[in-house]
Amino acid sequence: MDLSTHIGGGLKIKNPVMMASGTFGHGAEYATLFDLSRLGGVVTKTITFHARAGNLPPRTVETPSGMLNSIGLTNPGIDAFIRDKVPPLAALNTGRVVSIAGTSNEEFAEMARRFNDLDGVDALELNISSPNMKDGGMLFGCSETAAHDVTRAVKAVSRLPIIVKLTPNVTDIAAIAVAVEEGGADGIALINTLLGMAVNIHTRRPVLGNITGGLSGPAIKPVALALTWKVVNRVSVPVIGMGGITTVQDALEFLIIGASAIQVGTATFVHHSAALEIIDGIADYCKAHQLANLSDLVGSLQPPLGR
Amino acid sequence: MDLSTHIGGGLKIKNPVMMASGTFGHGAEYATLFDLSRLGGVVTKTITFHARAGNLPPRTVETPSGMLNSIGLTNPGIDAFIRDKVPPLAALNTGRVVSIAGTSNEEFAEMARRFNDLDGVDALELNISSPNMKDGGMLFGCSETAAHDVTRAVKAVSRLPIIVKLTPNVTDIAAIAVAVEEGGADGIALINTLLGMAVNIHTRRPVLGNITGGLSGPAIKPVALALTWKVVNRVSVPVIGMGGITTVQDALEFLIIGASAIQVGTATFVHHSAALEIIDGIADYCKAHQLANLSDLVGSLQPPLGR
Amino acid sequence: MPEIPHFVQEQARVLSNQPVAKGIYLMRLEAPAVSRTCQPAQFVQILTDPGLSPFLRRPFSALRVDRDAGWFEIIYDVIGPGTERMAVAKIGDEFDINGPLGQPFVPPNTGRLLLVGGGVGLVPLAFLAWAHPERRNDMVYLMGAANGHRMPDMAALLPQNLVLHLATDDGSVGHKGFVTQLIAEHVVPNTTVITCGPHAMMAQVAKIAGERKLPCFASLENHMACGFGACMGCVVAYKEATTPDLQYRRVCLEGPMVNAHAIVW
Amino acid sequence: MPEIPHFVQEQARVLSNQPVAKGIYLMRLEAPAVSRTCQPAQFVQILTDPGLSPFLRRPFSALRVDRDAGWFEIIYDVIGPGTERMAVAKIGDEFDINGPLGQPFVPPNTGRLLLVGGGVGLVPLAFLAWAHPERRNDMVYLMGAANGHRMPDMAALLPQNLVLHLATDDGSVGHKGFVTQLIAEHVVPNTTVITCGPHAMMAQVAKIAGERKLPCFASLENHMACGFGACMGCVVAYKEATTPDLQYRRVCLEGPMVNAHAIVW
Ligand SMILES: Cc1cc2nc3c(=O)[nH]c(=O)nc-3n(C[C@H](O)[C@H](O)[C@H](O)COP(=O)(O)OP(=O)(O)OC[C@H]3O[C@@H](n4cnc5c(N)ncnc54)[C@H](O)[C@@H]3O)c2cc1C
Ligand SMILES: Cc1cc2nc3c(=O)[nH]c(=O)nc-3n(C[C@H](O)[C@H](O)[C@H](O)COP(=O)(O)OP(=O)(O)OC[C@H]3O[C@@H](n4cnc5c(N)ncnc54)[C@H](O)[C@@H]3O)c2cc1C
Ligand SMILES: Cc1cc2nc3c(=O)[nH]c(=O)nc-3n(C[C@H](O)[C@H](O)[C@H](O)COP(=O)(O)O)c2cc1C
Ligand SMILES: Cc1cc2nc3c(=O)[nH]c(=O)nc-3n(C[C@H](O)[C@H](O)[C@H](O)COP(=O)(O)O)c2cc1C
Ligand code: FES
Ligand code: FES
Repeated sequence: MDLSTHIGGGLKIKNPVMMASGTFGHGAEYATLFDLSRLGGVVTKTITFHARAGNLPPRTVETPSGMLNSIGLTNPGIDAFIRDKVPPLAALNTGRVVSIAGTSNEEFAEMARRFNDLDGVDALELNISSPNMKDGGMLFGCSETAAHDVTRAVKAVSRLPIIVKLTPNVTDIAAIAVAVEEGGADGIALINTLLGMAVNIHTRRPVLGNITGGLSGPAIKPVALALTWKVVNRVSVPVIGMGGITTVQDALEFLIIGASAIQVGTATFVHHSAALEIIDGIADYCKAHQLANLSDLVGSLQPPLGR
Repeated sequence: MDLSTHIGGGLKIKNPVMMASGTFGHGAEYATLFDLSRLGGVVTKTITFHARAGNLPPRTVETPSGMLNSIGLTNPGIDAFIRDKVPPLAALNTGRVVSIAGTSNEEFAEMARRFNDLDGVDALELNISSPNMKDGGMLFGCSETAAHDVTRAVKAVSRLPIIVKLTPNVTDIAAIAVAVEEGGADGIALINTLLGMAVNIHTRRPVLGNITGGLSGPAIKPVALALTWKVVNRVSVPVIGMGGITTVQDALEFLIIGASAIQVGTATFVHHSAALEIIDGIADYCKAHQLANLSDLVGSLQPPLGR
Repeated sequence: MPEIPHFVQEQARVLSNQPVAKGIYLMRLEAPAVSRTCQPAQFVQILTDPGLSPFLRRPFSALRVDRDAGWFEIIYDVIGPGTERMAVAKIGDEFDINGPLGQPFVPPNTGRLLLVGGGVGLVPLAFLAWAHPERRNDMVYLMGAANGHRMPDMAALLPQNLVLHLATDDGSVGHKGFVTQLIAEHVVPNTTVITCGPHAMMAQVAKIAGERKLPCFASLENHMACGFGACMGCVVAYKEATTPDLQYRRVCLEGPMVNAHAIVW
Repeated sequence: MPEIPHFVQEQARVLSNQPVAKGIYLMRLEAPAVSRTCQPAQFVQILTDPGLSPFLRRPFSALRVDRDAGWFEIIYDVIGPGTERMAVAKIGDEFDINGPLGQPFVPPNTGRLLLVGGGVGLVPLAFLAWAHPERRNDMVYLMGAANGHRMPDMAALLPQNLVLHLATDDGSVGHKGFVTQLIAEHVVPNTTVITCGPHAMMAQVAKIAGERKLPCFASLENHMACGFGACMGCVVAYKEATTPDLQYRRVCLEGPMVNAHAIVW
């Protein structure tokens, strides 16, 4: 059985299961936890040009079947990242995707350019969807023009496959997807977190230091699935689906509707090897349903009965 | 202790807890279940001009801490509604709000006009946010201009307080809220359901006959709270918050951030008297915190510690 | 339109809970208020966990009630998170339940009653048999299951002296084949067919009954969010409707036992 | 930056679970792998329900381990859905756990060790006492609780012959007032203060220690989503940081026992 899949720009990964940005550190530090070479890929925590402290704590709170986070892109900046984090990442035998976020088209492009001469990075994921970044972040992902232009600016300078990660907090995510595809994106990833909030009724204060945060986990899976469905129907580049994927059932739903790969985020916090169980489960499913290639599964959705 | 609250256009209800549209039938038929006069108000299932069959079943499916529905505004049409449902509704001793949805500004206005000469309806809720209506529905709620214009059209003809119910499936809900306020809305209700989907991995078909549906229940509460927070910060008319409210804690969160009232929807399916427990709980909380009036609670949010 | 049945919310205590076949359990719940009024074809909704997962209540038909002792029984198939939680319940554990819901079903006064059950669909039919001793001589109970392991000891679940015929797909117990194959030989003039089981089985039963012009009633198990008519979710399509809003009708309110010839299968 | 500790996921079996004070429980869990390596100040993460509610694991400090028998103990305050589920666990029930997490804490080799615990904050301090018999003569354990009902029988939880002073807010047991008021009289030259308890109490302890120029370590209980350094959620602010990304550091990874003078309280 061949579980390999294309995620854009000619990048083929060994199976469709990747670790989502911001939920698995920089990847390599978890090599003691399990065999990272079993993964389809790893997306590193989003880096910015300059080092960032991130948001005021508290930064996480549990919600029904999910959680809010307002981490705020804590990261050491691109220089320290390239110096300290890329070498161990490069040593991994899996798809190595670096997530970047800039505050302008130029900064995005400049960051992308730095990876042109580096070995060991297979693709870039443009985070134009972080609800926790005040300057830039989600702003790029909320407008077709801005999303298109930043993609084009990066594509103009980068030699790597470019995956653009979209925010669900928009009226028409398919239109944004089409815009980034027109901007030259090699692949599209979605969804980043939904904007959310929680209040402590005893202190009558927001639970999060940042007031609002991003909702992730099983609670958002139905939303992620609907938006992924909207996007796969409108673009022809590979789509990486995510949002609440916790079990193999969840992953299969995304693949069946047409996602070429999936990312596991919050689920890792609860079951650190959730991704591995999902890989095994996909293999079992394909075997049971006599699907020789992952591509036989991807996009195999039938219409509802009676339609 | 005075739990009464204003929800727009001079309409005062006895407490801030209302039953959400589409989750409590036409209200009056549940008079045997509990004492409906204890409620702040009841919003009836959205009606359309013509009778509608609604969507192909299956129409509901459970999701983590929530559910998807694709009912599709099954209703007998405005004539039958006024003939059969308004008289028992009018007999109720609670805030009686009728939810209407049209397919054009004119149809919305025409429907609103029909209620001018009827006794026993205290306000109209304009449903410009249903994800399950192909013609109209959410479309009005997705554009500032459309939302503004439909509100204005209804306000021009109606003598009743007009509450406009918004969809969360937009980029900038506060801008839509401002637009409907400028259109003359007396109050704003939010959120309607989030677009969602589920797939049966055994049949590889959508679970819902309508493919997508609306996500409701505790899963969406953090999103509803963040969007309500965005809206209360931008408009001065009363805001009715909803989305996943299940416990008194949930209701208090919405009131604390500034909602003048709340609606209970999906929670009723699981605990039919959830609204009553919430009313009691709000009273207990106000007592324990020595708040004489509900208005002392509404909007009492403090900034996060350290800010 | 039928009225909302008068139902109650009650803390029900588990009096017993044990397997009656492979993956199929019988649970007796102490719940005086529900037991007092529950009629054949009605159902209860069980909150299988006090937290949010599973989120919705799970509906189960009543099998048998003891109004004086204040208990009723259900039989359930363990197929997902809700029924898995139920299966591990111990004597004395409590569940929050709603009931009775749906319309009671009263069988016709005369003629044969041919009860056709499949799997846990046996439940509402068994209640009918318990509740109508005066009609028992006219009842013929046909019961199907996948195999012997999935076939409960029916004698323990049904009143004595009921005519009973079994069928299993693999022939390990009773007739080999589908229970629907037994229908023909048990039809007499003036027979009413009443069925509950998997959707495909009931559709087949309705078809056979239709061909023979026999009245037929089926107990549907559509997905239910509320169970009391509030959400419009559990609908089934009717063949004839005077107005569009009557095209789909609520199974929880008008059913779950419906005229099998009136609906679209 | 510290390395991710090598932790395991294990099915832990409840060996005992009973109250030791009002709303406070002691649970012993059979979990050979975790027990083998768990050190003072480390913690475990318990999945309190196999479903989705509660969703995240709940972190608890280890109280005591028996490496040979393969068990460890925790003490927990029942304050919400997760700990409520734990409180009803019966002997033989199983929980999915991760551990040990966090950095082990090794106390200084010389000088007095002044352990200041509040409520269930007693746990990591007690483990320190159990794990370092060679230092026990230098330990003074100050323990605070709201009142006598909330004060466990400390003799049963601590090694014998440990110098112990109690305080309760209402004076029902021991000193009347805050446990922090006892610190002054127990400070000798070369004292290290080690504390765990409510945030406000630890902040006060750190302040007192600072005024007296005593080294001070505090075991923090920030909200944790992952517990193993992956989410960046559980951070505490440090007073000094060479680069912005070091301004906030992960309690689950660098702590939970941190230098109380280095952080912003
Ligand atoms: C009126 C009625 C009477 C029923 N009587 C019985 C009975 O006597 N014995 C019995 O074993 N089963 C009965 N069922 C079916 C039973 O409700 C489901 O098997 C049960 O809800 C499964 O829950 P789960 O969490 O274990 O499985 P899940 O994994 O949640 O679901 C498995 C299957 O059950 C269906 N289901 C889940 N939740 C609901 C719901 N809220 N409403 C309807 N269907 C649902 C799903 O569509 C799915 O096909 C009845 C259903 C209805 C509507
Ligand atoms: C390193 C560490 C060690 C701890 N050791 C102990 C101990 O020995 N004994 C003890 O009783 N408690 C300990 N706690 C606190 C314990 O984890 C919480 O009391 C528990 O998670 C509450 O869960 P709940 O579902 O019962 O309550 P909830 O209602 O979920 O929460 C009640 C309170 O607990 C906090 N809390 C909830 N979930 C988490 C989480 N995932 N991480 C951190 N805090 C959370 C919440 O912020 C809230 O203030 C420790 C916490 C940490 C971080
Ligand atoms: C704690 C946390 C931190 C995150 N940080 C990032 C990030 O730095 N960059 C990014 O693109 N997405 C980030 N995300 C979003 C996830 O990658 C993912 O898009 C989202 O959480 C939905 O998937 P999930 O429900 O599986 O977690 C973060 C999510 C969480 C929970
Ligand atoms: C089954 C169902 C039917 C609904 N029908 C309507 C409707 O007719 N009109 C409307 O404005 N909202 C409708 N809603 C949306 C609710 O009124 C509410 O906005 C939403 O469900 C979020 O609140 P909740 O999480 O408390 O249910 C419906 C929701 C559900 C679950
Ligand atoms: S289940 Fe809600 S109407 Fe039938
Ligand atoms: S809890 Fe995730 S980094 Fe500490």
